[in-house]
Amino acid sequence: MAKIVGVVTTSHVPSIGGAIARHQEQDPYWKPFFDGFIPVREWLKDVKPDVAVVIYNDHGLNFFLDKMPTFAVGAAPAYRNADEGWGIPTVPPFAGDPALSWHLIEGLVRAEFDPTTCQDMLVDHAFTLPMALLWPDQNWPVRTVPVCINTVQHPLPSAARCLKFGRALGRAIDDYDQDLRVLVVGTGGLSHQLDGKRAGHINKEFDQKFMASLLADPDWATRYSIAELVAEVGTQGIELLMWLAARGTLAGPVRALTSTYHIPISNTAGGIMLMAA
Amino acid sequence: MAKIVGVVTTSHVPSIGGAIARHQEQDPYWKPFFDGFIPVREWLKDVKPDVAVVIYNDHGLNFFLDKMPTFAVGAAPAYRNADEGWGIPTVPPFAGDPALSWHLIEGLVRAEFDPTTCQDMLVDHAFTLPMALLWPDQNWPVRTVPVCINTVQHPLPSAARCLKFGRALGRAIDDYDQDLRVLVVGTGGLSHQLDGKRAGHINKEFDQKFMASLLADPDWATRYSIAELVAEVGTQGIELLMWLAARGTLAGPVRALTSTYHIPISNTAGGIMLMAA
Amino acid sequence: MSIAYPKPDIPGTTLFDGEQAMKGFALNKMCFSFNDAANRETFLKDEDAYCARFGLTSPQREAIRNRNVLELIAAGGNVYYLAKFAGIFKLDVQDLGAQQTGMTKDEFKAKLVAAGR
Amino acid sequence: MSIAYPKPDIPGTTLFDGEQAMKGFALNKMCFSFNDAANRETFLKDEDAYCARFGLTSPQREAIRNRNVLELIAAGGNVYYLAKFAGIFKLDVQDLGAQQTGMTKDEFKAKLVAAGR
Ligand SMILES: [Fe+3]
Ligand SMILES: [Fe+3]
Repeated sequence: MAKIVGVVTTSHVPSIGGAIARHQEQDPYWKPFFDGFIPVREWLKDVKPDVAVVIYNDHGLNFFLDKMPTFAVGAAPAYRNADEGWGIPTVPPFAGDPALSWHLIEGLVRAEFDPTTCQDMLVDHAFTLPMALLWPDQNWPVRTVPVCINTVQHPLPSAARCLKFGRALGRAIDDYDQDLRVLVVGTGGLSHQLDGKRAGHINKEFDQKFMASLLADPDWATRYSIAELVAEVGTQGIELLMWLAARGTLAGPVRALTSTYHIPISNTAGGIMLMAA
Repeated sequence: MAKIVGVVTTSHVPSIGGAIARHQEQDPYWKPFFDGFIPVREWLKDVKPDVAVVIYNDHGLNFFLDKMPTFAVGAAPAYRNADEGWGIPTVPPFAGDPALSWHLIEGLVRAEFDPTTCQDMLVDHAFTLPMALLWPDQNWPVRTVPVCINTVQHPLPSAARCLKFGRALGRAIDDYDQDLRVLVVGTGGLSHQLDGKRAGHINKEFDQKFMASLLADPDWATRYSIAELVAEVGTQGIELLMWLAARGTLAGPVRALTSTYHIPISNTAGGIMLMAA
Repeated sequence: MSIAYPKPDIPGTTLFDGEQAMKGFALNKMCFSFNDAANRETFLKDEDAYCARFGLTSPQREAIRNRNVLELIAAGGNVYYLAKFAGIFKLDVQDLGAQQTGMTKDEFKAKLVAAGR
Repeated sequence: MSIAYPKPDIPGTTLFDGEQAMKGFALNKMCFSFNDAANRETFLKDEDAYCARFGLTSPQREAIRNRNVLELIAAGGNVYYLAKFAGIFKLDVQDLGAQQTGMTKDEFKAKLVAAGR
């Protein structure tokens, strides 16, 4: 039976890609964030996952407003990265695991979720950069299943819905009849806002409460509506929904194996957590 | 406040388009089916709906396997028909009602459905032919909101989920703060199967039970799984999910203002119902 | 591959599920392209080149060559897309039904009429 | 237009909801096209022709001409797509933040650093 070995959650801003390309990992500006991955990489060498299920939000590479899914699940044999408009270097393609994808889709539909299934799919920086942070040689040792949550077009699914989605996804992983070690990754946030007169908004206090809540009380964030969350953490800070869904895949209590929080990376409060049962 | 004036459910096979193009409405083969629309058209002249919310399944015109939604809702200012591969004559474009679309999407997301939103969308014969049957001059007197349910890629949403979806859609229509008369249309089925050694499968007894259940006990069909429904009504007969969702938009008891059932039209058991509260 | 949920067994019927989808992607993508009349013409002009462009597997290529619906389904074809392939040859759903059930078209039509009695 | 559900009011913040989407479609479609480097070049060669091809409204055209983010948002632009427009001019999200808040880039960066204390 498949087993979730742990959940990694992280920020994913495009400029991480630039910093990697320019080898700035040890620059004082970037070091606090990149160093947060050192213990995660050590742990990965130990647990050796077979597959990564990566929950992220597409930023207008694979999806446009003509077909904008609330939840989407990849079911392709491979996933390519591509130019998003800024010329960040692309990364090598990722192997898929279509059999696992279909199993997860089946489980989600049975649990009354309504995913869009994607048998051909490009993955953007929100998928590729966290992978590059976990495996800097970009020689991916895992197969992958991309899972997208809409943060582009309101209405977004509520925090409560995203947590339930994560829980259903976790149950479907647990149900899979193959001997697989599964890493769940959730990418986005933490607080930031790129657009409007409030651009640059950051909310350290809320971010830290949110990070703590993932361990102590994952339902905590569900008391906030989407609008209330945006008010707290910014229009893009809402990407913390990915963290919530990823956390939801682990049933029962979890502990943090490592946790980093650093302001700023680019316009963003950068967070990293590694959780396991 | 918006009000659902009634629900029309009908079969939608492509050859209806051919029969219309060749003016075969009065041919003995087609007459029993086309005549079923005479009372529906009389009723429409009376109730004069402003908008049609059309629940149908796309047959590979607007959606491909790269992005296959479970539920999709149009939110475009207009919808065009296009060649589906067989050269059925296309029909004039349809006006959308994006404000209503967004209201419905908002209501569905709040009710924990996960629709894909479509701000640019082609509509296929399953949308256009029922409209042409309701308004043969094709001078559409209504604005439209297309709503798609996946019947292409299994897993499909269960009958129970589709009925709940219809109910949530109905509540969202009822909640709309504009004085609108809304017609709900559900298109697909009834029993038929195009593919496999069982091609030509029809199940008159089940169809008739299903039609009766929409009036007396709309939850009846939800006791069947998708596989059980396919076993009963065929791989394409499963399109009866559209009837179930459409029926669900009317809360409380309904009566049939007219009902037609005729075998065969093309490979299909042709059904028409007009229901109102 | 392995899907933990039980697969239904309906005689003479193949559900287009994940397993079929994995097999059939190239074929279905080609058939989807036939929505466009220009693509239908290109296919007719040079069938081999068109199939090669979509990377059909050899059972898919063979089934397309044979215009054989049961083989196309076995190779992962989805009937919603296959119908567009059939449209190229002006085959309607009763032609397809007759071919799959080994009947003449008239027999197949008579069977449908009989189902209404 | 009318959406019955209450619209939140968050200072300095525009949620990209249905109302914004209705306003912004042409603009966002154009910005989405900038994923492709060839399109970015075509835009730079003849900005007027490119905007005309996408049918921008006149406030959208004006906002593009002014490279003004707040105007682009007011005209229905979604920041996820606008970021691709900004990319053409090698503007990063801190340039955009500075422009929208009326700060210098250094002031904007300092504000972000201060938020960490
Ligand atoms: Fe992001
Ligand atoms: Fe159909």
